[in-house]
Amino acid sequence: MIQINNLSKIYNNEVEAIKDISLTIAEGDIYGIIGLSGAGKSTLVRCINLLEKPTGGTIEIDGVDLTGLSEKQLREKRKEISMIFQNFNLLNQKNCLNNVCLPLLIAGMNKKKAEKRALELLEIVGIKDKATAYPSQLSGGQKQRVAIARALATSPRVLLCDEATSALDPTTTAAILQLLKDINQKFNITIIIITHQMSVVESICRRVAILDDGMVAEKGEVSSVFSNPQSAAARRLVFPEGYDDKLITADEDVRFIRVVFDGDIATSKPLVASMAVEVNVVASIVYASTKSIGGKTYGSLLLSVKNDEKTVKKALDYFTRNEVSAKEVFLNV
Amino acid sequence: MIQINNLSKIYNNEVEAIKDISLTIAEGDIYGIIGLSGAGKSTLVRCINLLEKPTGGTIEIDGVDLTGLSEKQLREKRKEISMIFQNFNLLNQKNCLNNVCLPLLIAGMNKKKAEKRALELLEIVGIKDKATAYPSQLSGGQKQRVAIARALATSPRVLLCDEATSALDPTTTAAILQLLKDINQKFNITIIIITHQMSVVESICRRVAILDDGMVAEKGEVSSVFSNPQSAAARRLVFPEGYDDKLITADEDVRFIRVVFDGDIATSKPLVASMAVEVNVVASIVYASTKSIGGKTYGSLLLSVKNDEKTVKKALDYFTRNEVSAKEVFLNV
Amino acid sequence: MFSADKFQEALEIVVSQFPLALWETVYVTLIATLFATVIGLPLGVLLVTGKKDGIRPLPNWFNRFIDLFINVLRSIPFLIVMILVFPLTRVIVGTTVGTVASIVPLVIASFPFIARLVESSLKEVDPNIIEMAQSIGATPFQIVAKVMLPEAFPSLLQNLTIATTTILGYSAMSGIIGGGGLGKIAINYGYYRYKYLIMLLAVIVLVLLVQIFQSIGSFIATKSDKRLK
Amino acid sequence: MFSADKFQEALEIVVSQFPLALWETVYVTLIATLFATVIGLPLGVLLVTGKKDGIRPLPNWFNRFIDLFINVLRSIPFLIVMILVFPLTRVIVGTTVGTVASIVPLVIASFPFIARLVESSLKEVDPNIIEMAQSIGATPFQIVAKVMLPEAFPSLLQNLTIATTTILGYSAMSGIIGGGGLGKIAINYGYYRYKYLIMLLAVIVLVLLVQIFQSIGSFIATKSDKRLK
Amino acid sequence: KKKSITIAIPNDTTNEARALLLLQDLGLITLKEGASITATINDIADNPYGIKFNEVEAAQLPNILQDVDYAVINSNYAISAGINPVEDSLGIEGGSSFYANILAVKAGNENLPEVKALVAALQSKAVADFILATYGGSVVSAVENLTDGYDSSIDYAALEGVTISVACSPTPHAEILAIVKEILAEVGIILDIQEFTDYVVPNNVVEDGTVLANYFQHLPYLDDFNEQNGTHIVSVAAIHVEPLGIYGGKQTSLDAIYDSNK
Ligand SMILES: Nc1ncnc2c1ncn2[C@@H]1O[C@H](COP(=O)(O)OP(=O)(O)OP(=O)(O)O)[C@@H](O)[C@H]1O
Ligand SMILES: Nc1ncnc2c1ncn2[C@@H]1O[C@H](COP(=O)(O)OP(=O)(O)OP(=O)(O)O)[C@@H](O)[C@H]1O
Ligand SMILES: [Mg+2]
Ligand SMILES: [Mg+2]
Repeated sequence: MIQINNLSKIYNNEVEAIKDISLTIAEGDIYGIIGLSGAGKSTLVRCINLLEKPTGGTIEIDGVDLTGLSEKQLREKRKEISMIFQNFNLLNQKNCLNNVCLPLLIAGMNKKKAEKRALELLEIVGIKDKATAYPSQLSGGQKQRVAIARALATSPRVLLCDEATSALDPTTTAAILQLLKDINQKFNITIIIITHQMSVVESICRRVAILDDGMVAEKGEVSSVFSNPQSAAARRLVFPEGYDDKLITADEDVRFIRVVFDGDIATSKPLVASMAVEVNVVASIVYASTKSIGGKTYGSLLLSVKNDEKTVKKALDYFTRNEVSAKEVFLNV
Repeated sequence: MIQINNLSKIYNNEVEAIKDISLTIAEGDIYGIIGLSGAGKSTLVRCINLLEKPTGGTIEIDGVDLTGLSEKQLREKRKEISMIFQNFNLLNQKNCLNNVCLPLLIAGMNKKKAEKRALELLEIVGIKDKATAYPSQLSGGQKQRVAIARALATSPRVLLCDEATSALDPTTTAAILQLLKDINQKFNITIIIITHQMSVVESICRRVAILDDGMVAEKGEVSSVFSNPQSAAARRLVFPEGYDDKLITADEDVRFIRVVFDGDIATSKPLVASMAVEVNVVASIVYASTKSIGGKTYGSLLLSVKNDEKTVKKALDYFTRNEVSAKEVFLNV
Repeated sequence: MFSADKFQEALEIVVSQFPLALWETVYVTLIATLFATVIGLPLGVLLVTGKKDGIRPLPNWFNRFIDLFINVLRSIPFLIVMILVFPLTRVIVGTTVGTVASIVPLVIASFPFIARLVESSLKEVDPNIIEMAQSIGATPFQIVAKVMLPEAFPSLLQNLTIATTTILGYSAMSGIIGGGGLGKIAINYGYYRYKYLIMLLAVIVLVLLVQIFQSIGSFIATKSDKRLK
Repeated sequence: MFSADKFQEALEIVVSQFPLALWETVYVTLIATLFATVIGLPLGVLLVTGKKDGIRPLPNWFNRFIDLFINVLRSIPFLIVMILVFPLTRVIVGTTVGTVASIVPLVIASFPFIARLVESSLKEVDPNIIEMAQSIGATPFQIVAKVMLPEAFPSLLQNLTIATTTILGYSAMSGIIGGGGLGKIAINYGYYRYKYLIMLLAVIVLVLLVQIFQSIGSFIATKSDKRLK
Repeated sequence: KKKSITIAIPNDTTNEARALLLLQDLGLITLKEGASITATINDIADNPYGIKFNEVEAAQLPNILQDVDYAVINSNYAISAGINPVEDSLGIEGGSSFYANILAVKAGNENLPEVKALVAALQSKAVADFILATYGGSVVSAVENLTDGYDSSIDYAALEGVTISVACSPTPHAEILAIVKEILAEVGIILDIQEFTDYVVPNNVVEDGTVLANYFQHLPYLDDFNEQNGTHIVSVAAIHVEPLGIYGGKQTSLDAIYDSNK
């Protein structure tokens, strides 16, 4: 369990990057951190493994306060915490294989075993053929995958991902996310993901915190935060321009329902259409981001229906009957 | 107009990054280049301004073959071509303002004017307050925005963007894209955008080329490529795992229709639902990525309907009647 | 170890000779460093930019020539440089002896060294950043002036500090051709006359001087480095 | 300029003395560089890692002490270093005269220089990469050995090459205490005996030697630099 | 196998030759026919005792004395280092004025009044007394007719305020010139003493006119220098002799050499 208490960080006595943040991240959780550019996300995770010395507050991992540890204890602790950096931070003078080997060698594994494991990981992230290439010979996405492989190499207990898939195409992103999900399930490791791709949060995070100007604007279950964002910051992220004050005020005659698919429903089920036919609720899609993987649908829809208590209830009931989670969303502040 | 003829690039006599690529990019176009990580996208654009010397082929800009220019002529040409680099490439020893000033000073503008213009641009990308900060004091997204401001500073004729919004949150991304669209319209500049965010392509590109393993797998109007991807590579990108061989083969009893919203249709119009009610076609959403901006919907839906000539026709007719572009998509190769 | 009258003698020399010697050392070192930098910096730049994969490739024979030229000067012992440059010194300074004349061989002996240090610093500039500069149509000269030198500035300064103290060390030897300075005092008294107390005092002042140069150099280098947060 | 019998004489000396002198120069230079590196490298590492914001901060007085120590040695003219280290030379080599004995002052005079060059190289390592190493729990020693040194390798090599040729230059002066080598021949014949032809020949061989060292160093540095494509 | 004997000798032209000639006089080696003031160890014809030579800079010989069996050292360096040439040497050059240190000027300047004034002061009794008192026999005055410091044939009034520059070695030359400076100061002549630590530059600066005279070398060296460099410098007066002596380092007498071949 990671317990962050009243954390704050002020750079050069003037830039207050994060302010009094408290968060609890359960063991084995996949926790998303989102926020606008410059909101303090990177600073926050960099404080978690104490790469950035917080100006105030404490970070407890499994009950141990990191800020109180000796250098040596901190090092041991850090071996259990891997980090994928926003700018990769690969060693320029070492090839991919040796970059991935590094944390293994640091942890004391012998060279041969380390190389074997590194190769496995490179294979998993799909760049085994680049094992002997140097960072300067890699494409952006390839570099990022080396960084991912390196972070996973030591089978850490905690994984901090700072925009770990930002340089990847959707296909590779999906594969990496699946990989993270798998290792999260198999080894019960805690994953903290910074991202600005809402789809990433929706597809793999259980809980999410929304940072705004260095403070936590909102936090909670992804499904509830995303379906019913309370803060302006959250709404801005969850409905990037999908949420629009003009729209809302202009349309006082509609109400919104957010539907989240988590793979429990088959692609082939024509939900919106059937609802119209079956219960006579004609819903319009305000915002949609879904995809189907292996015949299951993931993602979310934001529907608007007539502003009428009965209609909303009918729609919600319909979704509940079909075992799809749906909630009314109140977009007006 | 940019005319790329039979371009190829082989690194170190062994890595064939791009192979015999020919493309025509019209003046004033916004051209998307997409492809999996390592497909050769960065190499391709780096060849366009000859940062990478192509192994073979020519690049003509407005009828002038760049590969045949003298050093000096090339420099003059390059002043009209700006590039936003995948890894920003900011000067570490200069603050944001001076980083943005650089191309202006290089182009011969006087210091004072350059600073004024740089400040304007920093304001446009939303980081005027960071003008005196150094790159090491910026967040990832802030760095990217400085790089964008720098590229726009000289009002180039051609803008090459290598994942220019990858480190940005959706809100900032949307703002930057809007900015690009505006300058494209106002100054008729040609923009080439590499991205792995399909939403970026959908929201701003007119034409798109899909690279696969160094070759052009498919190219054309965004709407047609996205609604009816012909190549396996294109399908993989357009329907990231939404396209799934198993799905297709398992469901031989469905056919697919791709609906593209380009803002012409109001959010409030309940298309899928209405179709069910009005023409009795119950469509299921296989893949959706839409958003509504200012009451208009943008994005695309992939619907599946019953495998039946009449149903498909009814659906297509319905969309046509509602002035929404829709096409049948054949996902099987 | 040192008797009272040795102290007396040393004190006299300190009072009578040190102030001038200190001043001579400082100005010889600084002027020599200045000129050596004026020659060595462009040469070091050429060494980097003229390479086959540099920003302004020069003919191969030219690169080899510069390389050889620098190595020739670097391989000639300083004593011999001093003698060999007499004609040049005479042309420039009008005489071959004295403190001012000693600047010429110092410059000749140290600019190749500075050129190498500059080369080493400039090689560290991120090639991606240079590429960026090329992409905005900067001329090789602009790339050097507006990108490479500013980016390498902290490292250049660090290396110039190293060079300054090395030149200060060399300047001590210029006593041979009548140059003055603390080094000369240290050598004349310590090396030729075994008056170790005076030598020690001269060395202490030299150390202080180096310490000052080094501190200023490191301070500015660190302050000016914007990569550290 | 050079008459026939001068050629004759020069030829004789070349044949009789150059092979040994060349060998002496090479081994004195290489051994001195080796030892100076063995001392200077760790010292240079300490200079970087021990800083307040380094990876293993050391007490401030200790940093100042090392800094002073290096500056002291760097400020003392080589001639004086030679004398001052006599007692040390005697302890290590058993004598203070001869080629082997000349290695000791060379090492003493050059390790501080190498320490500074190492410092300069290591400062160029991207702080983000060092941070990455800290994040995986590497000890300061591991960070140095597995991250900083490998990342700075090309630059270190480049600077060590500079140091080697500087040491080679210094070694010429070791003729003063009976050291051998080409530098001694150049000085003895050229400087003391005006046999400029012999001096010239000795210098040519020295140049070739520097050229070889420099080429090997630069070649490996460039080859090993994986940042260039 | 017995250890061979090492002798350290100066590495500069004349001192090295003088040292070898001294060793020849002591019967330790034989030089090649015709070996003169430019002899080097390459000119040794016969080395019956298998002596090894270390060529070291003259000034460093006292420092390294304890590391070699013997060293041949110039008296001025020996004195500075606290070695007494008269008492400590195991063998010393004769007082031959052959090696007398001279005042030299560029040919054609011999009769300038400045030069004459300088010569008169250097050959004064005051200087001779200073040499005797200060160096106690290890530096010997080579002047036969001592003057009172002034030359009656020149017009000192015309020289008032004139600066005379002399290039010299630090010891004993500069110290001796300090006395001369006082003498000349009496009549208003300023002596500019320029110290050099090497043996080439002082001749060059006289040749090119930078300084008027120099005082650091002996005649054989000057002759050789003129011949090798095509310069035209002439001696105007012999002032003092610094005999070269051989001193024991690890050894206390020369017997160790003679014994080594038994
Ligand atoms: N300097 C180089 N030397 C050798 N191979 C290289 C070099 N640069 C790129 N490559 C290889 O060329 C291929 C294409 O690289 P490129 O950077 O163009 O990919 P990309 O499409 O931009 O990928 P990404 O989306 O990951 O940035 C990759 O396989 C890469 O490893
Ligand atoms: N070393 C530093 N010195 C001063 N200010 C800094 C420093 N590092 C970060 N900041 C500032 O702190 C704020 C938060 O930065 P941080 O990197 O945490 O943002 P972020 O949420 O990760 O943004 P992004 O999504 O753009 O990466 C920014 O305004 C940034 O400019
Ligand atoms: Mg960040
Ligand atoms: Mg790329």
